Amino acid sequence: MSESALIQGAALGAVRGERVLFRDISVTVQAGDLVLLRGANGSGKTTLLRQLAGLSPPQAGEIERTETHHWVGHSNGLKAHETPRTHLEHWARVWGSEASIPDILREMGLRRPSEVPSGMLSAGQKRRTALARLKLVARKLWLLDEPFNALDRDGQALLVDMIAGHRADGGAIIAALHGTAPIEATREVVL
Amino acid sequence: MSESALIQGAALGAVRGERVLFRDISVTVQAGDLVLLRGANGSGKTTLLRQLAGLSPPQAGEIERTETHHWVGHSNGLKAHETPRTHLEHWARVWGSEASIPDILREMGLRRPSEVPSGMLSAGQKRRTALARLKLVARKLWLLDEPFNALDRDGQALLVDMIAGHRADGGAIIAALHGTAPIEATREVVL
Amino acid sequence: MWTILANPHRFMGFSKVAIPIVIGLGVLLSGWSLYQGLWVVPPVPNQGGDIARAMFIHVPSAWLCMGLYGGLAISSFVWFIWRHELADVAARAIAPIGAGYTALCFATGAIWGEPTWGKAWRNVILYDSRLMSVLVLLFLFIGYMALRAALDTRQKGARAGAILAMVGLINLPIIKFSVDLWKESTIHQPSSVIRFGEAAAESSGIHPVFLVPLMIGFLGQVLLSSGLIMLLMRAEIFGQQADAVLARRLNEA
Amino acid sequence: MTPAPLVTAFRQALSEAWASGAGILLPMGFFTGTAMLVPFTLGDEAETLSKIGPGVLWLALALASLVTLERVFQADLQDGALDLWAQEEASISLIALTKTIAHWLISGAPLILMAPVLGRLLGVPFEEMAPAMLAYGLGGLTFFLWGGVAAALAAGVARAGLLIALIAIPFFVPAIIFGTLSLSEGFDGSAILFLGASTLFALGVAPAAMGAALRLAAE
Amino acid sequence: MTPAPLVTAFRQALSEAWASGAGILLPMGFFTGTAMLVPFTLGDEAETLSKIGPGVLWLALALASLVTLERVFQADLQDGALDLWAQEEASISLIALTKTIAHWLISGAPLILMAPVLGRLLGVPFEEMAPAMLAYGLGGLTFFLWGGVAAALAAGVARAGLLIALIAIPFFVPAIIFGTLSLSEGFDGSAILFLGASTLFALGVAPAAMGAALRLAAE
Ligand code: HEM
Ligand SMILES: Nc1ncnc2c1ncn2[C@@H]1O[C@H](COP(=O)(O)OP(=O)(O)OP(=O)(O)O)[C@@H](O)[C@H]1O
Ligand SMILES: Nc1ncnc2c1ncn2[C@@H]1O[C@H](COP(=O)(O)OP(=O)(O)OP(=O)(O)O)[C@@H](O)[C@H]1O
Ligand SMILES: [Mg+2]
Ligand SMILES: [Mg+2]
Repeated sequence: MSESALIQGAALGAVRGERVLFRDISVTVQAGDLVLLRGANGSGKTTLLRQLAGLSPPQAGEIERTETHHWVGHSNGLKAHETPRTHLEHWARVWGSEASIPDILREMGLRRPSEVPSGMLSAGQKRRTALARLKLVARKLWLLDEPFNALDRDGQALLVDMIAGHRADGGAIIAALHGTAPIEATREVVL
Repeated sequence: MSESALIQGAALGAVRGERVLFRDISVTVQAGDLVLLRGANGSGKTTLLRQLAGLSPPQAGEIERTETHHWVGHSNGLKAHETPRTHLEHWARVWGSEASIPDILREMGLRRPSEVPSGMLSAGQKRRTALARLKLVARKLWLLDEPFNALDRDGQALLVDMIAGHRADGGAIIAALHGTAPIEATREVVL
Repeated sequence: MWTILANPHRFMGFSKVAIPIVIGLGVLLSGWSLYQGLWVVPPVPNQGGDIARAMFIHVPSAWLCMGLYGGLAISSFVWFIWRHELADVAARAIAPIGAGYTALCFATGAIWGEPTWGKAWRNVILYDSRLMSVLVLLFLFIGYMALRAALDTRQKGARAGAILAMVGLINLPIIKFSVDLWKESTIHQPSSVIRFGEAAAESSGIHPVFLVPLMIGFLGQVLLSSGLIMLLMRAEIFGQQADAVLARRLNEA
Repeated sequence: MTPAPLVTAFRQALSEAWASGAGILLPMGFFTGTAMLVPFTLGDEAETLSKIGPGVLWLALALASLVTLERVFQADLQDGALDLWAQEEASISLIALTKTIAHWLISGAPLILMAPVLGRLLGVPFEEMAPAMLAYGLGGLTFFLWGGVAAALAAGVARAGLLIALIAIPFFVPAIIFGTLSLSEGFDGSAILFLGASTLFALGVAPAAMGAALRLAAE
Repeated sequence: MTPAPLVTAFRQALSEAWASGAGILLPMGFFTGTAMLVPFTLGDEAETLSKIGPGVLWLALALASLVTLERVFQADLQDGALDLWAQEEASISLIALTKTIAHWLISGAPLILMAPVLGRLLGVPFEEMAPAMLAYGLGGLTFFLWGGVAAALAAGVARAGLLIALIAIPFFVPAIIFGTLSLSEGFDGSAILFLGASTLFALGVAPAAMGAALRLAAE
């Protein structure tokens, strides 16, 4: 495995039902990379991302990880009774984060709904809460599945900044994305 | 109520918790209109749309409807055990639709996953299935909440065509949307 | 032997030949023992007379249903560790057969109990430790099948089923123990055949007149059930192959 | 209003109930299982079994209605299907009613078939069987209707299992009383009539309540 | 591995259980409700009440474990929380264990406090109360552990109520037997020890099974 690679997937493959979703896909990510997973609906971006995250074992190929990563999938991982604040406090405790939750909430534009149970939050507010987890602890690798979904203009600008900043700090991102990327990517993996 | 208006909301308002989400919003839609609901995350687009759909009573103002409408909200309305085919067949029966399900599935690019239970579908395939309901029966008014979410390029082009076609046939659409609209709107309502 | 059969194709080849033989032999032997049991041997003394002829179905099925759960758990284990597809196919095939024999054991026993255990039997039927352990066994089988039926993909069904079967197996002793503790006094037969070997002299031992056809019948049932299991396995494998072909056509189209 | 929506809702609910696990085998196993657990809880009181046997089946029936209906409306709310129904002219009350009946057919009615066997195991005298089957049928339907109301009321709540039970239990009481009586009285007693009456009452009142609760949940 | 994740998971589960339904009042109401139902199912057999009373509480406890846990893991799967847990170093088995214990504390343990009252209600002799409370405690925990395994196995299934019950029933048997026996034997009997042993066994085995099942569900 090449030095400095944060994660390396070689000749990955996935089968669903009797159908081969993708085969022989290789992904290598160095510090500062932004790798975009492209492909039509149902082409297997989420599946690949979950393999890279270690959520489902690849049906073919090898994955080598050097770092723990952050995960923001299609579903935000909020429990119905959690508010944005309690959700962040929860994971801050799990990850032993020192970060100031109020600051993060402000930065993510969640100050106002910070006490609203996630069941009543708007789609974009839920998404912002999930993305706010990225700020709790510094992890080199981010795995994001259509992170811009449901975000408004400010939200998208915010996320673009977060991504740029993360790359500048020597972090890397693998993201599944549709449409025109609002940010320059290092490489695209097409499924 | 002005002639030819498909739906008319006057001086609508909504309160959530202690907070006034929006007040004094008026929406009138004629045949051929595409009205976009704009606003930041949590500004109340979904809330307004649900009021117009009659799902929740407006806390202020009046709504007059002349037509039944189609609804595609944030959640797709698929049951876990349904496949795209059974879902469409189900609503076709409810609405007494004559349309050919196989054709619709093909047009929506759902031929291949047509037999996959929705629990295993990809995000975009679920969205496409929900949008496919619009083709079952002709209804003048469509209410769509961020319809482009999770769609790939083809999917978005497909939806743009559907919307254009619907307007050409004298239909109208009210849609909540973020970012740059891929299609020219008649009017924008900003919350 | 297993390593040879491990490969599905070899299994298909083997079973194609084996099934008719095994089933035929099984039917023959169990048929003979039934004939012996129902017409030839004298009525069992102090066991309800003629009704006790139920023994020739009851006892073999009783032994078999225990053995079959073992088989289910073992093949689940093999699949879980070595991901041996055939083992999963086997587990899947064993479940219904095992459930069937468990039900058969219970049914024949119940019929047998009616006259033998007398009027009180109605309340007794659920008040006997051994009867209860059979019921519990039945539930382990049914639960396994229900779980597999509920999960959407074969892979998931296989793994979930395997976990359940293994957890069930390690619980079995405790369940059995608790049930025995619950009613240390069972009105049911002590297992006299098991004892038969060393305690042949004892009067409680079953007389060879019954024992021989009983054992032959047991052997026959073993053959019969294994034949049926292989049959189901073949059906399963065929089904999977058919799915594969169909799907390939779909994808090419 | 055309019956089409109801028929279709009924079909969907049937396939839903069926899909989520092994169809009719499941409730049958459930009832047998509950019946099987009872003797253990009695210790040495063998002779009491036949006395309480029928009553235990009533409890099993009540449980079945609760565990079955818990998720039905909650799922409709979460996956957005409720929004779709709420916008039909077809009254949501009737939809809810058809769904409830469908789920009763799959998860409650099997007890009618099981009654003879289970009754035998639990030592219910044979002559009581026919009235018992009728009683379990009517009673079960009543349970499911009230259970449905409770489930609809709790649809918005995150994990409503116990809550539903709590709401529903008081409504179960009449059905249980009349049901138990009609088992002992048989057909010639009046209890079976009262049971039928309580079922009709539930049929009349529950749908409206479910509808209202669901509209509320959809808001 | 630091204990932080477990402690936090425990807190979260507690607040989850608490939030979704009136906290501890709910289970208390539930147990009281079930206890109330029993006399009705007995018709005129009033004198048998004290015999079956404790047993019925066992069934109520079993049911509570099932309806509570059904949603827990299914919700984790649907809202994506399971994905997050599955990527922690903290073993998912231990997480599942902590969650189960937390839910038992809220939905099962209250029966320990209720036992004296309900026991009185159901005519359980007073001197049996102390062992009863211990037994309901241990037995309830065992139910929740095995119920958790069943719920985890069925987490992917849409509406799994009955399925979970069916899977769990055989595993409930030992706890029910030992529990009932220890009620009659009191402290001097060996049953209470066996009950404790079976609880320990469940504590040892169930978490691994839950973990494996949840990993499977997350895939
Ligand atoms: C529902 C009712 C019954 C069930 C579930 C049942 C279950 C079993 C089981 C599990 C065994 C094998 C145990 C062993 O061999 O150690 C067995 C064996 C046997 N059962 Fe039953 N039984 C039932 C009723 C009866 C009745 C009513 C009789 C006769 C009075 C009977 C007579 C026997 C005999 C003679 C054996 C063979 C014992 C031996 O030699 O091992 N069973 N039964
Ligand atoms: N049991 C199954 N049988 C057949 N196909 C299946 C099965 N389970 C999943 N699939 C298919 O696997 C694919 C999953 O793809 P995935 O969710 O990774 O797509 P994606 O690239 O993330 O799409 P999207 O852009 O819509 O999110 C889908 O096409 C789905 O139809
Ligand atoms: N109980 C409550 N207390 C306070 N605020 C609430 C409560 N319930 C809902 N809200 C707020 O109401 C708003 C609902 O907005 P809505 O979902 O309509 O937003 P939206 O415009 O659709 O946003 P998005 O673009 O993210 O979908 C959110 O800001 C939410 O925080
Ligand atoms: Mg995806
Ligand atoms: Mg919205």
